[in-house]
Amino acid sequence: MTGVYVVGAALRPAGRHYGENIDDMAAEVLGKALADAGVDIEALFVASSTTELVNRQQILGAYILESLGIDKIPAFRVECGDGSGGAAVTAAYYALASGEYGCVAVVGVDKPNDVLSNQQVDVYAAVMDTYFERYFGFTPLSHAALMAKMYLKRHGYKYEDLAAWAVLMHERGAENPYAYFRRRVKLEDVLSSEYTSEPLRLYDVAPLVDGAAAAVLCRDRRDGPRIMSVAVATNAVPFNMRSEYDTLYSLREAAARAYKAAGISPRDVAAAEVHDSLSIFGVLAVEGLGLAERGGALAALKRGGLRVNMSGGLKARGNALGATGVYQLVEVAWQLVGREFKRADGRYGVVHSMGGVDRTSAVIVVGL
Amino acid sequence: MTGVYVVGAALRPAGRHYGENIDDMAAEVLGKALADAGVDIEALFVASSTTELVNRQQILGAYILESLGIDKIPAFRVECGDGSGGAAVTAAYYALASGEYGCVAVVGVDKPNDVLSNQQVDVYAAVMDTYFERYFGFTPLSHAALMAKMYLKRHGYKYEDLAAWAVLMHERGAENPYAYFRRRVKLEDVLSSEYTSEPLRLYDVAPLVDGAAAAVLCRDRRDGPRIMSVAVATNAVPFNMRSEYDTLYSLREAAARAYKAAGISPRDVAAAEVHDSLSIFGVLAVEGLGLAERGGALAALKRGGLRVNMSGGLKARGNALGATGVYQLVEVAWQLVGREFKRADGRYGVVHSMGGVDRTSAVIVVGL
Amino acid sequence: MRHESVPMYWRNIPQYYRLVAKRCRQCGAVYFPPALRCRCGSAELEDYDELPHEGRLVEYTVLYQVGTDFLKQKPLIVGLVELNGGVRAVGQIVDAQPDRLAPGTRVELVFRRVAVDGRHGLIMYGYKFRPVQP
Amino acid sequence: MRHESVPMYWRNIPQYYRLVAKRCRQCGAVYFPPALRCRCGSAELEDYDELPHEGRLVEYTVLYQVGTDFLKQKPLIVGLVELNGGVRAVGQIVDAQPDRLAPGTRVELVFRRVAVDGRHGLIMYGYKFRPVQP
Ligand SMILES: [Zn+2]
Ligand SMILES: [Zn+2]
Repeated sequence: MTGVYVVGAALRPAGRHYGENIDDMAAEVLGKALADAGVDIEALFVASSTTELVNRQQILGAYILESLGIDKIPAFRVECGDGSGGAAVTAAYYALASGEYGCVAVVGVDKPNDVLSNQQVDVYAAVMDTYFERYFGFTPLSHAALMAKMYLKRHGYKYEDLAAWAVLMHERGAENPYAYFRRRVKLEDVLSSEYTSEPLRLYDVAPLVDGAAAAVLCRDRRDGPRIMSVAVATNAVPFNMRSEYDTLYSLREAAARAYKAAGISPRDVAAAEVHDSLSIFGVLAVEGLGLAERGGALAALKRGGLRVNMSGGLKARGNALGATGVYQLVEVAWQLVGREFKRADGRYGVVHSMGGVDRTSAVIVVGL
Repeated sequence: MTGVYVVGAALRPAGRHYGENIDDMAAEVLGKALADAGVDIEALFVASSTTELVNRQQILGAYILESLGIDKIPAFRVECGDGSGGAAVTAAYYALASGEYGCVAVVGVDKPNDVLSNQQVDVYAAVMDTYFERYFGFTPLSHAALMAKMYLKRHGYKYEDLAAWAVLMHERGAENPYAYFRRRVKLEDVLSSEYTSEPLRLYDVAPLVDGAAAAVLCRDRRDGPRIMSVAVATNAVPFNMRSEYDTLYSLREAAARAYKAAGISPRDVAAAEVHDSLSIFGVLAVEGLGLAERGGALAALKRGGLRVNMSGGLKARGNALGATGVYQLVEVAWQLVGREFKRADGRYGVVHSMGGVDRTSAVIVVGL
Repeated sequence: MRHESVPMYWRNIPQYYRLVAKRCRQCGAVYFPPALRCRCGSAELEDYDELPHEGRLVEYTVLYQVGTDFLKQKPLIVGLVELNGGVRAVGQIVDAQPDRLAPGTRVELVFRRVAVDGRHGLIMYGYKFRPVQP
Repeated sequence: MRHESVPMYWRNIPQYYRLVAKRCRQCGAVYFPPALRCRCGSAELEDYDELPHEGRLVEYTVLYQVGTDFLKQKPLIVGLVELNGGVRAVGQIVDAQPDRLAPGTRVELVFRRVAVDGRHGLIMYGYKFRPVQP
């Protein structure tokens, strides 16, 4: 397999960007990534979850390219809900590995704040089974809450143990210039915040943010971190038929494949960004990536041994939905080389991008 | 480049399928294609345009796989509006050519009839620029009408010449068991039908149909027609800034690349399916593919020399939006081998899949 | 934001009203939501409308952040229920006080209004669960 | 079906109300809709609100199949207009009888209601064109 390298990237601070259209917001960050890379691209992969449901814009890539005056190159939108970012990076990787292209870009963009917060719940619920889950009012939050309750019970934790996740993420976010929340919080803040779906509270739910991130990927160039492997897996079992509720099946499968293809083990991971759209998913992702033993993530967190989400995760950086996976890729790549973030203590990093409640996961291994 | 082969396929008759959910409709046709191919797939590519705007379902692939009990394999949705089909086939092609997979499937599905016809206009308008076209009420139809008027004037045609397109498509559709319209029409029927956007009339507009189509693609297997090349191109110039209104820029670029990569010329094409969502687009596509000279498609049609859209095209088979490109691929593959359709008089076929008003085109060359 | 299109609601009424599932003729596995093919490989699945309407709560949550169609019903109690015989379903729990619920609470299926569609004025119904009074 | 979100409308008001474009500081090319980068390669684009408000019709059509927000205004006349100086725009043509329009008809920009948002009750405005009486 030929190598694929991250040769340029740019991030937009996550937030509420009421003043910009979705295509322009993507074009702005893509333009910066292209300038950072200093190469021309031959194709564009767009990761977006809300472009249709919020902005009613299909074929988004064409409008992004229009804004940049880049004509003729192909543009593909890849959608896997809030896991669109990892899926789009994977599709871009295949396009490069096929030999068809030398350099392509992935841009992730979403603008959930173009609608009001109750409508955001409607939009985010589109990752659920539309006929048998969304119809009844279920959301990613309700199902995450059920999983959280079962996880905490099974492994002998209290809610306070889970609340430590939000505290840690806010600590990390305070150091990330692109994060939406850049302030520390105390355990009491988390514990006294309102219930969103008990046992989960406000601080267990990552804020939906407007965000855009771009990475330029090239084949056979060695001036940047290397994407060692990508793997995507679907969990085709409906929520009510799951065997276990304290594990992420899609991640378990994708992680096994990605580690194997990269030839590394969890022990080699020095930087990791996981999909903590809900705190419990972050905890399960740490275990799914093998960075803690099953049921052991919160104990590891308590011991202070968790080197994940140095960005602050979705919890503090913000959940930019389809753009999130692209943020994560750039964050891990930059952590490995010590750009914008403190340099990671090792040569390998890993990204976990998830769509829906354990419906699909992408795992990307990045190495120096 | 390693070869990619169409080793199995299935089509759903286009129509109004009120009784089925979108995931089940896709699963049904995918199951048939898998049985036809007799192989297991390692990944799924989903082409759908309306899954979000009509059915509010993201991550559609996971729910299709759930219905078939196929766990773990990756699923990607690729969206380029009504050009999603060609784009998804292209992404699948890259995944195979990368060496990552031996066999994958592409399934296209859309259910525009889950909403009323005025709402269908809203949905289809999402391919337009959401801020500067859709906002003002413009639709693919209004812009196609402007192009039709300019094309007819420039090349000295009357509307009657264009009306012959619908007559020909209905003639072809009558022979296609999967077509929505299976009856011939007379020129007078077309000429007396109501205006939809003058000069275009009801018969110039392809009906939006519920449809699903699937193809199983394998690398290095020789028991089926071969995908010789795929190419996608974007036209990044907004409608009002176009240099010409009587040509499809995205198609011109994609066709040049696809022909070159396949090593064939338009003269070699024995079967072609083009995106005639509006009759004028079909005419321009014939010219864009080099199957008639510029301005010469309607003259060729009059002479009886047009061997395109033996399926009846979008006009008669129906426009299943994102599924259309997958229908087209299967139709061309089957025409080359004489399955379900009359056998084409040659070894090469070509598919044109378009998203929006000349915003993106995919061209796929198929050969024996 | 609209909740459902009319055909989407109409075609799922057997499932929404009576929990009609699919059962594999080969191995007997039951699928709710209905599937087209069994994980055993068989495509011979038949309609199965005899799922028990009683069961026990496995776990539940009280959901306060709801979509626009559910604002008036807020909060929703959402429960994972194991029906007698072992098939599980997720449903709203109604006529219940959250602090009296616990894993193991006996529940039964009831038929209730789910939401009102803003555009069509269509009232949509479906199954929910309620605790069985001991 | 909702037409627009409020921020989406609000942020494009300069374009909708006054046809504010972008102009390249390097080569002078004008972009409407506004672009971020010029096809000459320059990223130095400035706001340009001096597009002429008069021009001539290049071509037009009468659109009968319209979306839900436009049912009351049906049919719409949609025209491609070349503004004096050469920049083109597409807009609705109002105060006009279709059979009196032709390529070359002189038109001017007017400010009109575009649609009413069903959910927010927001009235959305924008430019349209009308024939200039000779
Ligand atoms: Zn079975
Ligand atoms: Zn310039």
